[in-house]
Amino acid sequence: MRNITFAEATLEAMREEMARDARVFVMGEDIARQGGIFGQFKGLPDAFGLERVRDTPISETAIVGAGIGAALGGTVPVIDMHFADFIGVAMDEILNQMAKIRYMFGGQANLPLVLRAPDGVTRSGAAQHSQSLEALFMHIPGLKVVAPSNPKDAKGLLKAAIRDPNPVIYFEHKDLFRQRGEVPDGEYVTPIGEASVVQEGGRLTVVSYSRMMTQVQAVCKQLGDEIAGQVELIDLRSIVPMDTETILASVRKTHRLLIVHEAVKRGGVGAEIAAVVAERTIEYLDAPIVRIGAKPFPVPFSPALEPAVIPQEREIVEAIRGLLGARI
Amino acid sequence: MRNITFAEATLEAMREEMARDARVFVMGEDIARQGGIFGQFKGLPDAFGLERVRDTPISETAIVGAGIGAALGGTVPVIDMHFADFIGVAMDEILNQMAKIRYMFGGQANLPLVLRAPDGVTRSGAAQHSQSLEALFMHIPGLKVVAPSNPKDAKGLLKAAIRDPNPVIYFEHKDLFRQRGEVPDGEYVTPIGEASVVQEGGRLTVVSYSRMMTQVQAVCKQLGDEIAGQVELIDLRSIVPMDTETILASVRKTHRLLIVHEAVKRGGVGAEIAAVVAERTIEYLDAPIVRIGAKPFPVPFSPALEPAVIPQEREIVEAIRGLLGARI
Amino acid sequence: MNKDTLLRWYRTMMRIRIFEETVNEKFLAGEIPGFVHLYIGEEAVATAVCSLLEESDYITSTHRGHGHTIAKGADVKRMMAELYGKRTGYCKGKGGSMHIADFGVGMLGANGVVGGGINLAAGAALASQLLGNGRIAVSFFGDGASNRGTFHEGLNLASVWRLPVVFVCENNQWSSTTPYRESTSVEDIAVRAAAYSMPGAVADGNDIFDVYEKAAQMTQRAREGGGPSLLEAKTYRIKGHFVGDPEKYRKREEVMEQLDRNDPIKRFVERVLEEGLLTSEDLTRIDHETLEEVSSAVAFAKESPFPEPTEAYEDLFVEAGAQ
Amino acid sequence: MNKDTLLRWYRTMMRIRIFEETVNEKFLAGEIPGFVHLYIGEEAVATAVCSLLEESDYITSTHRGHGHTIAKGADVKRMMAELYGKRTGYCKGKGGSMHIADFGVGMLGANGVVGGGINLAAGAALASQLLGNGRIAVSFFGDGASNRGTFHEGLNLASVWRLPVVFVCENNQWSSTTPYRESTSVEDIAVRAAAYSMPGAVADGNDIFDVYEKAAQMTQRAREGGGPSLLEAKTYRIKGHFVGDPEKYRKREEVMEQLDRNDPIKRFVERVLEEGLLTSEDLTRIDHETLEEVSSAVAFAKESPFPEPTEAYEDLFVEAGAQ
Ligand SMILES: Cc1ncc(C[n+]2csc(CCOP(=O)(O)OP(=O)(O)O)c2C)c(N)n1
Ligand SMILES: Cc1ncc(C[n+]2csc(CCOP(=O)(O)OP(=O)(O)O)c2C)c(N)n1
Ligand SMILES: [Mg+2]
Ligand SMILES: [Mg+2]
Repeated sequence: MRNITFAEATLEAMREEMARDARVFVMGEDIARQGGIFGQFKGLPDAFGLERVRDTPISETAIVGAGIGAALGGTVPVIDMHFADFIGVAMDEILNQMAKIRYMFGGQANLPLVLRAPDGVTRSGAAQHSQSLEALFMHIPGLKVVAPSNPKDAKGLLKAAIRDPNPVIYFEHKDLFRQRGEVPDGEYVTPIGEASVVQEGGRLTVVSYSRMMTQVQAVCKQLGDEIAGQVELIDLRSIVPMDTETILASVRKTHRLLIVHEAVKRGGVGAEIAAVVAERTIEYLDAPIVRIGAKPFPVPFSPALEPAVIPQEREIVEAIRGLLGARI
Repeated sequence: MRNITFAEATLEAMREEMARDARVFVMGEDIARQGGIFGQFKGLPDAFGLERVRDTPISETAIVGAGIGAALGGTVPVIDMHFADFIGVAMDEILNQMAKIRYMFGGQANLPLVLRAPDGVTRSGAAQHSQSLEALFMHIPGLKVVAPSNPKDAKGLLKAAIRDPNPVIYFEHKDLFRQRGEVPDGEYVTPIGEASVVQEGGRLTVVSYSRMMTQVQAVCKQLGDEIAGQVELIDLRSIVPMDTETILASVRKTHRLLIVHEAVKRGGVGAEIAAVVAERTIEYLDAPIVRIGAKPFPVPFSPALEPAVIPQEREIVEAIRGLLGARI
Repeated sequence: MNKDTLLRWYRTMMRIRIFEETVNEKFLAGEIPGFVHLYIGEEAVATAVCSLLEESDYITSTHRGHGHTIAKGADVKRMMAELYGKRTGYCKGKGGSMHIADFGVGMLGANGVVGGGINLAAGAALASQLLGNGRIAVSFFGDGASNRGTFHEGLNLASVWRLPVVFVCENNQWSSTTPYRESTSVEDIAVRAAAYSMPGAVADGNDIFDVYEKAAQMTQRAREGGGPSLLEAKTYRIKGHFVGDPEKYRKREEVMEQLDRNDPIKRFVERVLEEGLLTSEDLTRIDHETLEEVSSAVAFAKESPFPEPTEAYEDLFVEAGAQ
Repeated sequence: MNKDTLLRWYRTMMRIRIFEETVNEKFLAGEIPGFVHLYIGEEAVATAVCSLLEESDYITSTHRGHGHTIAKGADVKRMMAELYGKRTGYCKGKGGSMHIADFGVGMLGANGVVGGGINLAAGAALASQLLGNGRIAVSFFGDGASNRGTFHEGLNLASVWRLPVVFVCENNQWSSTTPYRESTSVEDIAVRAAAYSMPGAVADGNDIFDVYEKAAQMTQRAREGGGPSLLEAKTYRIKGHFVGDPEKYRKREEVMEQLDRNDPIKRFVERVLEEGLLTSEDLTRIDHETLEEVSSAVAFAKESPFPEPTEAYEDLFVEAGAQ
């Protein structure tokens, strides 16, 4: 085990996978010369050369489109979106090509490709640099979507994404890159599609992922063992495919569900989770399903305003306390 | 009252609003010379000239971007997306400009703009011409989203959208354009944000919109008065803002909820509705919340395959029967 | 031009023409579902360009993709079956006309999104460059597509990375109901090549010899590591935008004149006969064989079974390890 | 050039320079949150171009938008307050540096999306054309942005519709850490004008006289209904891409040489003094006034209240009828 940052963990995954498979290459804006905005590509050009670590023009449409073509041509592209906020520039490529190529051509081609998208709020990034957009891609059949919350999973899921012969969107939270955590020595892969039960508990299931997972864990610490001990904490890790069985099993045990994500609550991943539970195991519920997500506003710039839109620890505390006390 | 088609109803709305307000203009591909793929713009150039009814290059990014600029410059653009399936080409403009401009500039500017997007399945359109994408826009704060199911609402909502000083995405189903229905004589506007209780009933709430609304109605006819009489039918009409109060009030009366839409079930509008109900009025439910939506696959081409992905009347029948019989 | 090539060209052009005429008829008869866009009148472009390619080279195509698919070497049987929505089709009935593809011959797909294939070709070329396998890529797209951002970004990217790709703009004068001069701000789209420091040329797209000559320089350049080029083939869309198009936006005479003066097959035939390069027996034999071929493709398509509904749930993802 | 114009130019350039130097300092001191991109070294471009515009004309800008905003006539007090996230800022604290805007003077917003403003300007010009109000629009954007699809689509659209818009590409040699030659496939971005049949010109972006002269022809053309043009102003980004950029990707000497040889303000001063167009007293007076102005802007920003958290729930939609 080593204690390294999230950025370093992703870098290890890149190094190992690029060393393992010569077909893997990475492209994006400012990744070779700069090493990525978050340092997440540092040193890769020295190890693998500028052919396999490519700075691109500011042409997200072309980068993603060419990535798709490159995958069809026998390579394994990893594409950096710079900020997930710009993913809309390549939306048609994702929606109409990436997600559909294998299916609409009747399985003639595989599309091994990873889209890395640093998402979420950071440092008063304001409306166009603070977004969590995973829900959009959950709704598009043909894409896998993951969102690790810690360095260990960041490494394991990135390796899994690169090895997956299907397109994977890998959301990595801007504010997690500097977060440190234990990462196992040696080779491991975190399977896509498996949630992780981070903590067992009997009276409330809390499902979260990405940065909000760390907030939920922090809140549990604050709340003390007695309360926190009743909480079963699930780190979703994969949005698509979603490990609904783990969630359902937990809810059947705890009878209460709280979902927490940084993305806008309306139409977010939490809505899908709530709906699946309300569809498949509503009879076990002893309380309303509570969702915490961003309010339906763009993220404002001012430090005085940002917390009013983005979920705060206080809300999580209140929801946990409220749910543990609630009965229908 | 007149019996006219959905396309004609939207055409009336365009004519009336363009006559009322000289700032309103419309642009898109093949709308002037051709009159729109569905005839929904026929005759407008004769009435209003080619300055106000503009054929554009195949440049959806520019069309939407320029529409936003034109709104800021004091006009009221109506933009035709040709097919909603191509909306991804302008996704960044919608996500990062259209939805955010008013807010991120602190209310300095209004953005009166309508994006018309013919969506849904039609005639074996296959993966890239059969999509229902409203859920993506529900998740983006700053946009209003409507989806009429009949000629009357089509006209009333389009007029409301054009008069709304905020950006509105108007989804009109490709397969509804030829549908006929009663449309009132004279001036009327259908307010955005109000669902319509199409039929009252005491034992099951069915929420739907757009083409699936017509399927649900057809199913109710098939089921006969005895069963159908127990069903309260709500046509959502507006996705954002959503008339959750009407839904909640109905569920509190009927204790059962079925949601039906053509869009992919996973992460669809139905998930949000189910989640809101599970959050705010779960204690009234006597049965699981059931959602019907497309299976998580792109829409296949072959007439032999398409029905396996897109919701069928049979599923609706089964769900209604099942729910009416169900008890937790 | 050796006789073999000429015979091959003629066979390909006729195969496209007869395939398309047949599809037109079968669509109007209600046998083929969906949307269908025909390549009639543009056969010389795909035929000439693809005759410069190896099977392992790549092409990307458009909504009007039958011609490219045939020219790249696909089997008309499996194409027709696909158009009929049958399990024996290239895409097992999941794609149809707008998504016709034969990855086995490097045909990376028709595309329902205008301009959607341009960057896919650049990417396939990038893969070839990275893998050093010597393959090149060609992207076919229309005049209308040349106004999409994908064109700009793709050509710029291909240029800065010297990708082995040839961009072939089929300027058939129309994008749906809009004449290209009203939507495109240049007389010659080839002029746009200069914006990316790459060679650009205009070819008479109805003269297969001219297209071949100009395309040959570009494919050669791509093979030699010289980077991308842009070829504009001026041609004409003889049929409506899609089968069923009432074509109210243009005069019948405009079409008739083109048909008369500019049909690429007619022009080819006149030239090869005049110059004694081929005999009318050569041509007639190919005509017969091709008619036969296409009609057995229709028979094959009709006889083939539809997929089972549950097959709709296959082909989305491939299992890991199957790569 | 009359003296008034020269004085106004100098005041605007100095206002930008001092504003930016101050922002740099205050950002590094931790007083300004978010991301900040400085316009230092590029002042001549916005200043010359905006001096050709009426208040009612429109501009769209970039992530590097302070200079454009000042040149278009915004108040530095409300700008600084915005950067500080205060309620008295132009966007009530919702925007910050990357979304600085003053719609009151036709400044339609900085833009966090590279290339995001290009079509907005085309659209504002379209509105002017439709309303016949004689206004024109200018879009400022970087060399990096010229590789985005928005550039291509916007210039094509503006050309086919003869929109009254001037596209001003500020080629400051870098897009973030990437030199423009590595990402841009032409030596002169102005060359791309030919792809849209519009005039294109290269100006020495560090020579305000040259920018003015070339931009004047283009704004005049736009006003006279002649349609769009593309001006490339070659300049240099003296500071890092953003405040805090470690700038490991370029040599310090490169920057020093530019500063020495090519600082637009220095070059202006040398020329006006040499040619006796202005006196050093003129300049010193403006220096003092501007320093004073910017420092009171800082004071204003600091004294201003932060917005209340509940204000985050305002300004998303406007009520109907309020239009
Ligand atoms: C992005 C996008 N916008 C619009 C359409 C609708 N559409 C299909 S074909 C077509 C015209 C294409 O013209 P061109 O590129 O010249 O090709 P041609 O049809 O002439 O072969 C249009 C507008 C589309 N399929 N994709
Ligand atoms: C669509 C998009 N892609 C990437 C970025 C990240 N980014 C911000 S500024 C910048 C460089 C811009 O270069 P240029 O257009 O030359 O403007 P300059 O910074 O030199 O003024 C990049 C890549 C962005 N903001 N938007
Ligand atoms: Mg065309
Ligand atoms: Mg630059």
